[in-house]
Amino acid sequence: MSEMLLSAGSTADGPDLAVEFAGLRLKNPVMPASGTFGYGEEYSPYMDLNRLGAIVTKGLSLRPKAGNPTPRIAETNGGMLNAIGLQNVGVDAFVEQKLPFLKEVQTPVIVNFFGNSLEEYGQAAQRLSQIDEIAAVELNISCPNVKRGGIVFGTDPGAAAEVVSLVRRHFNKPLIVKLTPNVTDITVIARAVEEAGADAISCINTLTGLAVDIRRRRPRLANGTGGLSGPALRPLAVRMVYQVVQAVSLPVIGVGGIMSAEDALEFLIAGAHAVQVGTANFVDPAAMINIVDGLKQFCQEEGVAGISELIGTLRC
Amino acid sequence: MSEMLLSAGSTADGPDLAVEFAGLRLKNPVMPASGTFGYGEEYSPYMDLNRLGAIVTKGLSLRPKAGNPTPRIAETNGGMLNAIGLQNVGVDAFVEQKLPFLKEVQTPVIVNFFGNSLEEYGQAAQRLSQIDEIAAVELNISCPNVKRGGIVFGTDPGAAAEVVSLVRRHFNKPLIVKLTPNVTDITVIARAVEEAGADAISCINTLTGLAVDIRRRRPRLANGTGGLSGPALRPLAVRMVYQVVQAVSLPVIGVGGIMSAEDALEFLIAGAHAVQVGTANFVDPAAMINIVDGLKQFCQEEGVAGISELIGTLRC
Amino acid sequence: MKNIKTTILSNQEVSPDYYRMKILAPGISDLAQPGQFVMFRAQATDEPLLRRPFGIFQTGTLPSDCDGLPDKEFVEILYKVVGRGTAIMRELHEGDRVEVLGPLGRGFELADDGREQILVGGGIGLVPLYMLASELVKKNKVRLLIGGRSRKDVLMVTEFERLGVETYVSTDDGTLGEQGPVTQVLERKLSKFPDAVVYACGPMPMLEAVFRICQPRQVALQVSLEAFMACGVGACLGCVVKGAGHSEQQPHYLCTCKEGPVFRAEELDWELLEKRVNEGEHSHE
Amino acid sequence: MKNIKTTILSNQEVSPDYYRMKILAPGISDLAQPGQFVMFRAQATDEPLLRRPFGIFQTGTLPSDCDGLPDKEFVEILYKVVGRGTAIMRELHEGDRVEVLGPLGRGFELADDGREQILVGGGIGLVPLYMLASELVKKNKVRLLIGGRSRKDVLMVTEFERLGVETYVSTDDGTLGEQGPVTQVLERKLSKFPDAVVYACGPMPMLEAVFRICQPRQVALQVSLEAFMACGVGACLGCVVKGAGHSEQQPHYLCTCKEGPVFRAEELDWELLEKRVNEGEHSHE
Ligand SMILES: Cc1cc2nc3c(=O)[nH]c(=O)nc-3n(C[C@H](O)[C@H](O)[C@H](O)COP(=O)(O)OP(=O)(O)OC[C@H]3O[C@@H](n4cnc5c(N)ncnc54)[C@H](O)[C@@H]3O)c2cc1C
Ligand SMILES: Cc1cc2nc3c(=O)[nH]c(=O)nc-3n(C[C@H](O)[C@H](O)[C@H](O)COP(=O)(O)OP(=O)(O)OC[C@H]3O[C@@H](n4cnc5c(N)ncnc54)[C@H](O)[C@@H]3O)c2cc1C
Ligand SMILES: Cc1cc2nc3c(=O)[nH]c(=O)nc-3n(C[C@H](O)[C@H](O)[C@H](O)COP(=O)(O)O)c2cc1C
Ligand SMILES: Cc1cc2nc3c(=O)[nH]c(=O)nc-3n(C[C@H](O)[C@H](O)[C@H](O)COP(=O)(O)O)c2cc1C
Ligand code: FES
Ligand code: FES
Repeated sequence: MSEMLLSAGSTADGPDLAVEFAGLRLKNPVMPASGTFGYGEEYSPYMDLNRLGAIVTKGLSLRPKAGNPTPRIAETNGGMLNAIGLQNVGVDAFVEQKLPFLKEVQTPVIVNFFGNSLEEYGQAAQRLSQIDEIAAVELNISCPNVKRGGIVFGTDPGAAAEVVSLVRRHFNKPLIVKLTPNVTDITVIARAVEEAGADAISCINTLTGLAVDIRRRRPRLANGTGGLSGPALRPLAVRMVYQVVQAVSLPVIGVGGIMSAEDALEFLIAGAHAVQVGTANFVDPAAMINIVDGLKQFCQEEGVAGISELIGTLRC
Repeated sequence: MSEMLLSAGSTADGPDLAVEFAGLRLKNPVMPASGTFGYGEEYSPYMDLNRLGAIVTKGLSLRPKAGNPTPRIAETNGGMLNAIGLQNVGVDAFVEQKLPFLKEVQTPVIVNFFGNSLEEYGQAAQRLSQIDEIAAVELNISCPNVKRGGIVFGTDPGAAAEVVSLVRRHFNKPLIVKLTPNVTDITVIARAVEEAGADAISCINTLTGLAVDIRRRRPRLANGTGGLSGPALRPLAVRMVYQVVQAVSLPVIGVGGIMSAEDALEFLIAGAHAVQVGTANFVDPAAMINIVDGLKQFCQEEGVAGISELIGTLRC
Repeated sequence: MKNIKTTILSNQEVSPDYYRMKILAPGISDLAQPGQFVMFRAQATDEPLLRRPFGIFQTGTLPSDCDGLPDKEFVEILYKVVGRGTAIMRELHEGDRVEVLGPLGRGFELADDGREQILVGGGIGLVPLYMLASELVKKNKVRLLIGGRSRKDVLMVTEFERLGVETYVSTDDGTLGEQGPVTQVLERKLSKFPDAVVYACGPMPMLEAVFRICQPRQVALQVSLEAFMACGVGACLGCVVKGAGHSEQQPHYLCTCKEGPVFRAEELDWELLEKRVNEGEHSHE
Repeated sequence: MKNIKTTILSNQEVSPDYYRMKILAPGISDLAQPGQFVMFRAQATDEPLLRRPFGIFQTGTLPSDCDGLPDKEFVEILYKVVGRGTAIMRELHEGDRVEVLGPLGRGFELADDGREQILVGGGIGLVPLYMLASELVKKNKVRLLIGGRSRKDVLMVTEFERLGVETYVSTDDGTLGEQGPVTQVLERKLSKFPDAVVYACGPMPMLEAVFRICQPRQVALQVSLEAFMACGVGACLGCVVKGAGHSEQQPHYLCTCKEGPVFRAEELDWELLEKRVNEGEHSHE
């Protein structure tokens, strides 16, 4: 096939899946959602990590965190609840034990992180800013599981702005802020976070839910409530992504219930610049690779030269 | 079997499913969710309406309402989106055309209603207060589909209190207020509604979602967004019911994703006095009858004399 | 009208992607009228969540297997595999458990008063016309005009002919029968039989075209419509279609599941019907 | 370790509610170690959403059907129908498509250095012990103590005996073998063979009791645990169990899927393990 026949933006391999936003250039818009892909290594026997747009780590805190008692997960219709409690090895152990492996992969690494107080957020940001191999951070202000953690920051525009400003001061690479869906109006938080200096928004984290063991009359999770993820959540996530895209001028990463390329396309068409895949990794470790392939195929079928042509094309 | 052998509250038919709250005495805690059971008649060829705890009508407004353009429904994973737009015949036509049928049924009738303004809420309440055959009303302050309707009232504690006080003034039979899940903290609204004079709370209405037709790059619903219902929603609904039960002293009716007796029991154990079944009626018109039978069986298996012994037994 | 848990008697491919399924359905089978439908669900599946509507292709009775059981009254549906629900259906076998609600909706009014009877169908739209034809042929001469894009969209010709129906096939690409739209044949027939009554079922653009031909000629037309359905019984109001006289100010919606799926042409708002699939212009509420 | 879409070779009931399923699994079969498991999902189902973990019962090769295809390397699982996922599995047939990820986790360390080998299992807990036994019998005399509530909970006795394993059955109600808990037999055996090594798999209370017997005698014990799992590969941290030295202040969790499912007894916090199912004391976060 001659070069001349290719439409702009496409390559000899077919449609161009590359996306650019917030100073990041990704070979495709598909990445794992934090907490569903460990530190990358765990799934490496089953897939070529080089084929992902980015790798997003499990949420890190400055110091290691043990997480919640068990049971930590429960299946629900079209979804699952989790209350892992942000168990993680801490930033230092991440740098020593996990990062060397990730350095070998030709895919940008995005570190998701959180703190249990403003101070901790700031310290973690400072520490992370010293690590060259990190392409960007994703600030979790939305975890619904930790008593004095995420939820306070993520549901109040003032607190959200405060933590984002603080982290912004300590960190000058791309700063992605991940929002919680457990709010009346997500655009209020999105705007607060934009003004406070975020470079991009991830939307959404899990929705707080409760499942009951009816024989024991106890919650099915030791923690009581947990975060709902999975395809059950998708219509909510797509709605919120669309709202945020309309409300702010920041790029948005869509996340929530993506199982297939079709699902990913709902988010991209609604205006997301990239997507994260969470629960689907558990259902099928090949999910992200299938999505990348499916996006390419869709572009081909629809005759568009690059995935970026589809972003934000929803007509409401 | 001798009467002596029966434990308190049970009858010769086995465990007692009767529940009492907000001045209502229901033979069992199972009723349809508004908008999923028409005006009762529609499902009468398939079931004995006398076996239900109550019948809840499609949401009524003072004047008839035509509803939204089509498509109005779309299926999602473990759920469905609807944007019916509160199409209804209006209170007068209800009284003339629908009520005569309902009068023949030995089951209390609860009328769900809404207005597009404070004034309309008040007028509808006044008109409904004149209708003897109504056992109670359920005030919908939570419909996410109508521009100048529900959403404004249901997401703001002040507005919610205002509409409830107004309706309370016009209506002295049991007043149930139905809350929306599209809020940061449902207990704030619940408390506002309690103080304003509600007798009970229904929890929850649908969650706003968006589904995209990726080929046409259009929402799958003509209205754009719609309300998510069905089992996908259940963990959210159970969580909110539990929260509301803890926060107020009003009785709560649990609704959201109930498909089976086990699902209904999650709500009862979490503290609901009764449950409403919505989307499940579409999936199986026998759903509510199966739930009633299943509740009885569960009581038998667990050796409890009456369903009310199970209410609020969740240990968190 | 009944809601039953029952079993499949047979499920056979009739042409690529098209299947016929016989379902044991006493209490539904005997009540079914041409043009009515059932809501169907394979009992094992929670995904997809909702039941699926299918027109009743025919009803009948299979003799008992000499097993002392009564004869088997069945409902037969004919379906095309288009998505998740129908993909699951294709995998079902004799004896599998299913749930069926029906017969539902308003079927065709038989205008078999001696006028010419013309049926117009395309693709899967032939389904309700088969049962209609079996009724009409008892008293009338029945003509069926079958349209389709291509040879493979034309089904059941022999079955209709076996009923004694005179069939006229046309395809867009000329791979079967005459080349051109089915409406071209309809126009010819109506010129010949201006008093004919027309019954049509098929894709919306075909129904539209049929309407545009029948209306100026004042030909009585009944059409069978499709819509997304959740309940099938008039309870959810999800399946409505715009009725005659509909306007933004004075909206008038009809339930496809209960007031249809068969409508007399004059009950509908044809201007707006066509726009059905293109709606979504409306701003968010 | 592989993630494959493959087919079922056979799926047979072995006793009420217990089934054996052979799955074509080249690339998994040859790597599997005793005590490892697979994550399994029938490809057609979206409900239940998550894959289900099953211990590897045995691996092997079926000769090709003279169809010119290579021999069929398989993994066999043995499962009990307890809920939605396993209810769907029971309906599967030869040729049905499934997805399998494995072999996963850390299996048993073979302590086959001449010491007495004692296996303790109950119910479905016998599954991983079968593959373990097939390895151990190569070099050692192997004794299996099978416990169960009743006759129907005792499986596979002949299969183990065919391997050359000496089996001792005990049931709570005495309907098979000796009456009483399996630990009663274990105590007797350990008095006789104080240097034995013990491998156990079964319900938590049984493992607890086995631990309480082995610990004071300083008998080397390995146990295979179960936990709710989402990923099976150490990515979700959903399946953790409390490790030795765990405290509220210094929590120490181990992944059952990756650091287990087989643990040396001393790696675990037995005080807290027992409380696993009763957790939920914690306030909402
Ligand atoms: C009254 C009535 C009678 C029908 N009779 C027949 C029949 O006899 N034979 C037959 O094959 N089909 C018939 N249909 C259409 C049939 O219901 C749909 O094809 C089926 O529901 C698709 O299910 P699915 O899960 O395979 O597709 P999905 O995965 O749900 O969707 C696949 C495609 O089908 C479209 N679709 C889905 N549901 C409907 C629906 N209710 N109406 C129209 N389009 C839909 C979707 O927009 C999508 O493009 C009838 C529909 C109605 C309303
Ligand atoms: C490493 C490992 C190996 C296993 N090996 C086997 C085996 O060889 N044979 C076998 O039959 N089973 C085995 N199990 C248990 C098996 O995974 C569960 O029985 C199965 O997942 C239940 O699925 P379900 O959908 O039928 O049940 P569900 O409907 O999900 O639940 C039914 C009941 O099973 C319990 N359950 C569900 N999932 C699990 C789980 N992951 N662990 C423990 N209990 C659970 C639930 O609490 C509930 O009481 C193993 C589990 C693990 C973790
Ligand atoms: C087991 C599990 C652990 C998670 N841990 C984190 C985390 O550490 N940090 C975070 O920001 N989000 C976390 N999430 C949320 C996901 O990143 C994602 O936002 C959510 O699961 C919705 O996407 P999904 O439906 O594709 O799973 C976690 C989700 C799951 C299921
Ligand atoms: C088609 C449809 C129409 C509805 N109409 C109303 C309504 O008129 N008034 C109201 O308060 N809730 C309405 N609802 C919400 C339901 O009453 C219920 O709160 C919601 O569907 C969640 O319950 P479910 O998951 O059991 O369906 C409607 C829901 C559906 C699916
Ligand atoms: S499908 Fe529910 S009203 Fe027609
Ligand atoms: S199951 Fe996910 S970490 Fe073990």
